[in-house]
Amino acid sequence: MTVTPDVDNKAVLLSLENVTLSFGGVKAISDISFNILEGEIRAIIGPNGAGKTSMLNVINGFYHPQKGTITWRGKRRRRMKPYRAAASGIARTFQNVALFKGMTTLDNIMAGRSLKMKRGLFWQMLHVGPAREEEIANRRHVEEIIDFLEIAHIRKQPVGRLPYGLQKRVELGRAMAMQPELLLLDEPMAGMNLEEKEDMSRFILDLNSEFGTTIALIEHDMGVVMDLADRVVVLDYGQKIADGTPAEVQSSQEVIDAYLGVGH
Amino acid sequence: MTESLGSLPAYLLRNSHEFADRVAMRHKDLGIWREWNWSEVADEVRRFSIGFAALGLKRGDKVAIVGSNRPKLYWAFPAIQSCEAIPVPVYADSVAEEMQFVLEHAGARFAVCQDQEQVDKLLSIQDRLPDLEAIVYDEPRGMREYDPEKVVAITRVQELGDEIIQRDKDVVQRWSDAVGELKIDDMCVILYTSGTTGRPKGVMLSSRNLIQTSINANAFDNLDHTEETIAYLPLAWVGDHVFSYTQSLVAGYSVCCPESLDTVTVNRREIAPTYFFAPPRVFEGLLTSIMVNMEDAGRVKRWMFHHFIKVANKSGERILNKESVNPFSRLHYKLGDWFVYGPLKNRLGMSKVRVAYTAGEAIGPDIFRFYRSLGINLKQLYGQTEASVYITAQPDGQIDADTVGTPSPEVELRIEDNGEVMYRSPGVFMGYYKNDLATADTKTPDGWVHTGDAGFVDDAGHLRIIDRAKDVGKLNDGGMFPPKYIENKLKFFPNIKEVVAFGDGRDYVSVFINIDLTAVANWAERNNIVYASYQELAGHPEVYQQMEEHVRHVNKDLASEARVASAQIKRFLVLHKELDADDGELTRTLKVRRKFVNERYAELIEALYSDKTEQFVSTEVVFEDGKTGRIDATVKLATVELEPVREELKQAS
Amino acid sequence: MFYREAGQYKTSYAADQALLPLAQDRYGIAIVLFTAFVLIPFFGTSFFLVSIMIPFLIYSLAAVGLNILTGYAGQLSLGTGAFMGVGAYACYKLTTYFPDVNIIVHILLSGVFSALVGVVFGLPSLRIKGLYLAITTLAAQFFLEWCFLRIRWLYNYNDSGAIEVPNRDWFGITVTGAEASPVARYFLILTVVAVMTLIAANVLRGRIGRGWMMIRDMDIAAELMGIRPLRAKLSAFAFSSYYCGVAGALMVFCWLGSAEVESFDINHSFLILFMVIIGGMGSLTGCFLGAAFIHVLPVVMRAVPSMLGWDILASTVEHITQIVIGLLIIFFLIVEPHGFARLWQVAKEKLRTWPFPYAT
Amino acid sequence: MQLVKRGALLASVAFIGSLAAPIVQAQDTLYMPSLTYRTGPFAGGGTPFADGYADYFAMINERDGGINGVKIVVEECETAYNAQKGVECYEATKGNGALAYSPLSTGITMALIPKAPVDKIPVFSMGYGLSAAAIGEKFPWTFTYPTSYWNQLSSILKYIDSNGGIEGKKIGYIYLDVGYGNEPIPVLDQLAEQMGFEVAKFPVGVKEMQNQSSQWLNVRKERPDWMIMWGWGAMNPTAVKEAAKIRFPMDRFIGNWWAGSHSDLNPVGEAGTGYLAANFSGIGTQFGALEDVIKHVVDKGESKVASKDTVGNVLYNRGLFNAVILAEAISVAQEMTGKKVINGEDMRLGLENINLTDQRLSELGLADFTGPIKGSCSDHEGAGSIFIQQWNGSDWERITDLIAPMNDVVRPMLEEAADKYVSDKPDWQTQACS
Amino acid sequence: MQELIHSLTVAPFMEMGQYPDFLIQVVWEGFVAGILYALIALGFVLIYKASGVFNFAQGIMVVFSALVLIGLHEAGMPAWIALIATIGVMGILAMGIERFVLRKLVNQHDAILLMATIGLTLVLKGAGQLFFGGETKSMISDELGFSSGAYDWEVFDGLVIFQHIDIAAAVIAVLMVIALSLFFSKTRIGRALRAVADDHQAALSVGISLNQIWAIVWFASGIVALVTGIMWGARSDVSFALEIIALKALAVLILGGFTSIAGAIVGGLLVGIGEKLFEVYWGPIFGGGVEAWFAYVLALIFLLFRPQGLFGERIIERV
Repeated sequence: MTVTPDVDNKAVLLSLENVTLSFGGVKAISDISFNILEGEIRAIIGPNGAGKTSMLNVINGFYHPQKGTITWRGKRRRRMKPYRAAASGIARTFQNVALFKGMTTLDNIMAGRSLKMKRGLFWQMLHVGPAREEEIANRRHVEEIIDFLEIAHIRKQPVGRLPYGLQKRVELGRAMAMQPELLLLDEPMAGMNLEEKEDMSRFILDLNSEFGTTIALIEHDMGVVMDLADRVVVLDYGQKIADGTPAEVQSSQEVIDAYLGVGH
Repeated sequence: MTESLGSLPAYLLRNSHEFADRVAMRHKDLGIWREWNWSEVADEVRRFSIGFAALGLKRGDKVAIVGSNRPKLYWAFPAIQSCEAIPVPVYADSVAEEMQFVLEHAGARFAVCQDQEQVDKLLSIQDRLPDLEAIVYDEPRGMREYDPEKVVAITRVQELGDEIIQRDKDVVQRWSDAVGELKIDDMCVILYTSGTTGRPKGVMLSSRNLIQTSINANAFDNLDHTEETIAYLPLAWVGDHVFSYTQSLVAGYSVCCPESLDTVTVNRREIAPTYFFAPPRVFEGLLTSIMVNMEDAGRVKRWMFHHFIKVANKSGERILNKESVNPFSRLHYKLGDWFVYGPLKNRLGMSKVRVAYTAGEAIGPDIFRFYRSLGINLKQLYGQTEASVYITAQPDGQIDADTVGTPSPEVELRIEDNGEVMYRSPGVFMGYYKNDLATADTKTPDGWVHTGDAGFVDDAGHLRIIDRAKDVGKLNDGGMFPPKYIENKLKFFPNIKEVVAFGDGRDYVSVFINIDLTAVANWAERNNIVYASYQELAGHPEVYQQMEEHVRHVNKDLASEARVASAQIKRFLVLHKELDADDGELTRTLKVRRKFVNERYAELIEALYSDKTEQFVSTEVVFEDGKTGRIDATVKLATVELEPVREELKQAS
Repeated sequence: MFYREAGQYKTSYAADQALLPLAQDRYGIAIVLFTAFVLIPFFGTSFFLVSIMIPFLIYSLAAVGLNILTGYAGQLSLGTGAFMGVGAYACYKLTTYFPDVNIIVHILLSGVFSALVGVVFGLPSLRIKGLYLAITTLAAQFFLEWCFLRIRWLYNYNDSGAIEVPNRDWFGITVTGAEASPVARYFLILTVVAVMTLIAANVLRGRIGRGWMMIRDMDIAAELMGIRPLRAKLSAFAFSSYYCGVAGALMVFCWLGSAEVESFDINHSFLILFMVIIGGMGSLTGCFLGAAFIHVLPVVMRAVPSMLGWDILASTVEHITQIVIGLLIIFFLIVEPHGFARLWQVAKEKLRTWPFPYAT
Repeated sequence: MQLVKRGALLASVAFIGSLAAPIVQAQDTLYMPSLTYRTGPFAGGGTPFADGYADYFAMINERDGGINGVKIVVEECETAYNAQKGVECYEATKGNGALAYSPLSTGITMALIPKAPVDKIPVFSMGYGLSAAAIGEKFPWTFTYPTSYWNQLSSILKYIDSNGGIEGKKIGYIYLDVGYGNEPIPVLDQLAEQMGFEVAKFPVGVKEMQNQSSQWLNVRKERPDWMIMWGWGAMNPTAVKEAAKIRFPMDRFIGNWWAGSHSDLNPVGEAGTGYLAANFSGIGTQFGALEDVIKHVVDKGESKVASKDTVGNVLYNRGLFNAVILAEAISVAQEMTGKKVINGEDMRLGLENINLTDQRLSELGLADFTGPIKGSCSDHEGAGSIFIQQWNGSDWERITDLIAPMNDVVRPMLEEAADKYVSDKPDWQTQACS
Repeated sequence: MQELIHSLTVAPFMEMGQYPDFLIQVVWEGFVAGILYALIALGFVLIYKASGVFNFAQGIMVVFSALVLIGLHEAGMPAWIALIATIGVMGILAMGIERFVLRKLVNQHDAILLMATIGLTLVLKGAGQLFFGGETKSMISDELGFSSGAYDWEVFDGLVIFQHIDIAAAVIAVLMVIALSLFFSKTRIGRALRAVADDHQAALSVGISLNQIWAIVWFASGIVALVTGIMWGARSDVSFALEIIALKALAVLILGGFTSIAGAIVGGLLVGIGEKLFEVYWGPIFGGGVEAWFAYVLALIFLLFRPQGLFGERIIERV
């Protein structure tokens, strides 16, 4: 495996070593190691059923691997509940939009601020003083995200009625609201048209460059991956078959066979 | 006449004392309306200005302003003007090449941009703009990677100003003094006209032009510091400059900037402006969407809507004009106001509108009356960049859809022999920037300006614009033939899509009519009229009958005006095919190519000036797949009896 | 139509996030409050106060409680009746131990006990969802009913097995027990309900309420946003049970005057659930609309035959009422499964967009 | 949508109407609300009782033109044996000039007892409700003629004692596990000590009324010599059936007077032969008053009874007896106050001074129907006697004479209980009796 | 304290050993009650499997069907004709429910469907009382040919009594389950029903509409309700109090899983026998009446350890 030049001067944010995950005998991920560097955009690609989503689920604590270690910011991570992962700075979006359907765009993104809000029941009940200040401060932050994602016009609309592309954008906004160190994006551009894809790519790049957020994303559109990603890891049937810069991965015979060759 | 101050920044300073706590500007930003009162605005501008000076801005420099309606961009005007430099607003939607021309022509040393998009545009052409030294921007998003020497945030400029003020307390006083010493006759802005042909021309306006015009306009409509208006039209357009900047400064009213162009409607509803301007297409679009929406409403509601709109049609305008209306109608209207007009105005965000203007092109009389009948005081004005907007405007209570009103205060008007409208006023521009030739063409040495429009003043003293002066022709009897005027009148009927009028050098006027397929097909369906093709529908006797009624209607209109009475339509035909850009009959922007039509349908035109009742014609057409074919048709020609012209009118002409 | 929003703009987040951002809504609430606090006590007959307004308000409060749990936090509960019972018995014990403490303090404190019990029975909610959870709340219902009966200490070993409410004063006015005047009781209840509804609205629009709704809408995503499911669900159980407990205490102390186990039986749980569903899950307004409908309809139905002079057996009327309510519930579920609140919301939306059919 | 709106409109119109036009009673009538339960799990008992109650008043109106010429208006309100609905009914009817309430439910009675002195309307809980209410000093507004649960229980125990002795025996007590069933337990415990017998208790939850196999398994385990039942509604037939199943001797199984009606034993039929029950109102139609009811009301189709057979059965007659006492109280009150149209306070006076002697009972056409009842300021139960009846497989037969209660033992207990009830209610209204 | 532990852990078992005949009697009683719980639960399962509706009205359907039967008999119909007529009524009811309720509530949230069946409960309750009166009625078991005698078994120096009707109940329940299993595995409609539980589309391919299937399962569970009503009514009369007992079937469902017929039966027996043992041997320690909640608390504890029920499948959550 070639080592990309970045590795030397960027700190490792997350590394997985020999991670294996199985469901009742079926191996979803077998013995995979790779790392994510601070500030990079890391893509995870592979054909359907390659274990990409399981990988994200392992990273944010939704699944617990049977074997292997996960090191997050230099510390080995024990079994971790998803909410703890969230608190430690990992956010994500979902393949099938998992928004809070009963809430508005604004509330959905506000929901992403949950961890940043601390005021207790007493102040919440009165909704004055600290609780309100906190609410307003977070609202301001959320408004900046709304501005960033250019969704001001749907601010007060219930998300259930929004077109798919906008829902994905709201979901990204919700994850952004957590101000994560690592943002996991599960097929952020699935089902989008070209224009929406371009917008989304722009947001991802801006997010990465403006806020320095590290991003790990799963994406099918190879063109998008090649444009966005700093480094790419390729999975197939739960195993890692390539890891490196987009160019390197693209030229790997194994990848061409397993992934591009299959065609889909 | 109020004694005017010497400059726009001086008005700002006055407002900061006189209306210190009144809101000067609102901007919906990050979900809420941020407000600045006049003293805050003055402070912002002062810091901006002092900082700008520190960047090297000096007397006579030109500064481009690129972007949409943002408070900071509005503040850039007085900030620049108080340095005796000249702001040059540029249309934000122009492509880089267009911008390049303006910036190059103006020789801008600085540019104030809204965001990354505009900055990028300028940076892409910076090698061709040797004069451009630095770019100042408003929104910091995505700007961190740029060269901080060349690309500076407005906030940074203001900080610079702050630092200077910190170091040197007197600088504030000096700045105020400098503002006080600005000369009223100095140029204060260059507005580039978006010329339809040729290069844009930079209209130089002096402080006096703008201030005097603003004072007059405010007085004309009794606008004072309590007004609210929403700024959503391009900054570089003279209208916005006057409505949202100079008039606001002079009167002290507040200007509200919407969150984005997508949210103008919603933002307008939130603000409910009292003073509102929109071009006719905006009103047209709103009306269409009202009608479309109402089609989806329940039966009862729809019935109610149409019923009350009828009521409004009958008495709404008269009530608005404070004419006498019988109490029953008044009550009926009141009811309508409760059920329909009030809520409708509320939805449109026009509940509080005291004065609304439309201008720029002719507005359909039905559309115009619709809004007025709802109780919205919509008026027309006629203006130009060269006049600092106002040439004529309709005074309250003297409204007619066909006129553009009486001359604005201090405006003198005269009609040339060829029908061209000329004017002279305090708002008349200083000249075109670096284009004396054009200045001389437009402005006479004694201060009269050619509008390029033909028109006439009717009995009531109201100006009517009929066409571009160069397009107006003459009938053989010497009568005036304004083709656009006639065409527009017909085009306001919803079932007429396009009209081509003939008459220059002929005995009488005749027209080609293109029916509007959607509208007519709809009508046909409702009336069980069967047709197989456009051609068949166009030739249907009942369609002809309808068109004849329209023509008669227009003739009646024309007959009532001495100057155009002779231009009544005598013969017409309904074209068997739609005029089509693919066939070269229309431009790509869907304007009729007269010349081409004249040649292509020469047979038909000749037939119109003969006794024939029908004429065979065969035309080559291009189908959608690119193939060509021919359409053969025998087109019926109809003759319309002319309306009698009243004797006194004849004599008058 | 009545909503003329033009010109209502917000210059601060506080104003934008206000409970009633629209001026017309504020006027509306003011009128409602004026009616409730001034007109009704002034003009209402004793029958109207005692048989309609007092139960209506108490049921509304209980419905608010259940709605917090079911409508906002998505945890279906059939144990409302029992949680109300916990409040009632707790209040009774408190006021017999501390007869000199203001009764309102007891009423408010009694909810705390109910909240604690709610938390205990909410524990399974971490692992159990939906209908399964509903059945575990049924366990709470039956177990608590049994406790109310078996633990004689709860009703001070009264031979009757019933709570008998003593007369208690509040600032010199008797507000509980038989001697309390309807108006006094009405005011006490109205005040408690109004304040608690306001508090509920505040909590629901804040961090905690949002956490509940997140769990309701998409529990996995909520957890990945840092919401701890157990804490969120238990807090919902606690908060909801608190409301039910206070409602139960009010019910016994300010309305019935005495209560046995059967006052808190499963039918009560269903009654409140009906109110929430008919009123609209996830809407505070709905709680009041639902309570009004479910409570007032039978009262009206009972009154109708005698008003029309029909000689129908009271039992027949009762049975027909039952059938009608059953049918209406089905009918409403079919026509508008989201309840009155949605109807109101749609109507309001219509009024806001009037004359247009929808917003543009 | 359209329908919903219209429905809502109708409902609101009706509702406003109901508020605006409360049922106004004519001035010259006596208003007698009747809280009934013709629905719910206890409807089987509630229905005949309500019929007897209504029919007697109807008969008085029909035959005598009312009481001393003033007609009685009976208005029913359905409670479904539910305390909450009972209170609603009370609130809805009390404003119409109600003279007395007989809710036929211990739960509702409990709720009404504190309200009675406030609204000045007496509560007449005939042989049910709060036993301690027998103490007139402490409960001026509540009456439990002809006897209270406690006294009744003592009569039953006396019967057991006289049939083979009670000392050293084991008495099973199976009861409906609500206020009603729990009420006599203190006396049972006390008397067990005094009379030297052992008690085994078998509670039956309201929800378990029809699923008593566990209780009866426990009965089988405990092997009591006698069983006493404080049951109501659907509990009764189920209990008798279960007893038959475990072969418990029926003639050792005694129900209280709410567990010994035709509706209880008809479903059991033959299997219940020998089952005993307490009663204080005559069985059958062979009384003059009942004959009048049949003649003036039932035969004219004015009665709500499902069939004529119901007339004369245990609960019908008890409902009728309830009406008899109230009617008597009205006439006493009329006599004492000299008013024809009386109010609640007068009614209280009438109830307190009631004196149904054998002679008076005969006048009323109720000779041998029940024992004499005499009330006083301090005695609100009359300490009346009961008799025991036995099921013969298809009908009830009275098998004993009147059995007087052990008033000497019970009265002090009642007083103690009354004191306790009042003790934590500082402003409770009492009366002094000389 | 020690005494308490003793009475909780030792004494009951000693008692069981002491009187084994009584223990057998208790288990038998529990078994019969359990069969009836199982039958009610079976009705729930049938409907839940096919339409995903949690039918709260199952309990009232038991009462209602029994009342109809008795009512028709009282109205003069011979017992067997009344039985057939009652089946007809249940059929009409099933079709009515499908046509006017279920069809309109397709794809609604669980809670909404649940509420609709609670609404249905009110309607049936009101209608039942309106037409047949609220009083307790005895089942026409003699007329239907059930013997009311008992079979005595003398064993362990004691006596165990088996009521004929209880034996009949057990036999009929077994026959019923066998019949249902045959119906599901051998008939076309039955297979369609099974298919619909797995996949709605698959069912359509069998050529039976979803609506028909719903009507059929409601009808089937109506018949199950009728059988339950007859058996229970014969044991302890028919009245509306029965409805609350039927709620226990919910606990049974938790134990057995919502979709498993076998689970319903095993769960029913578990609850029936368990609660009898608990009530008889442990109940007195708590003052009796523990039966009222035993089933639910058992279910609750059970849920904590095996949320999917005895026969349900493990749920793997996916993101």
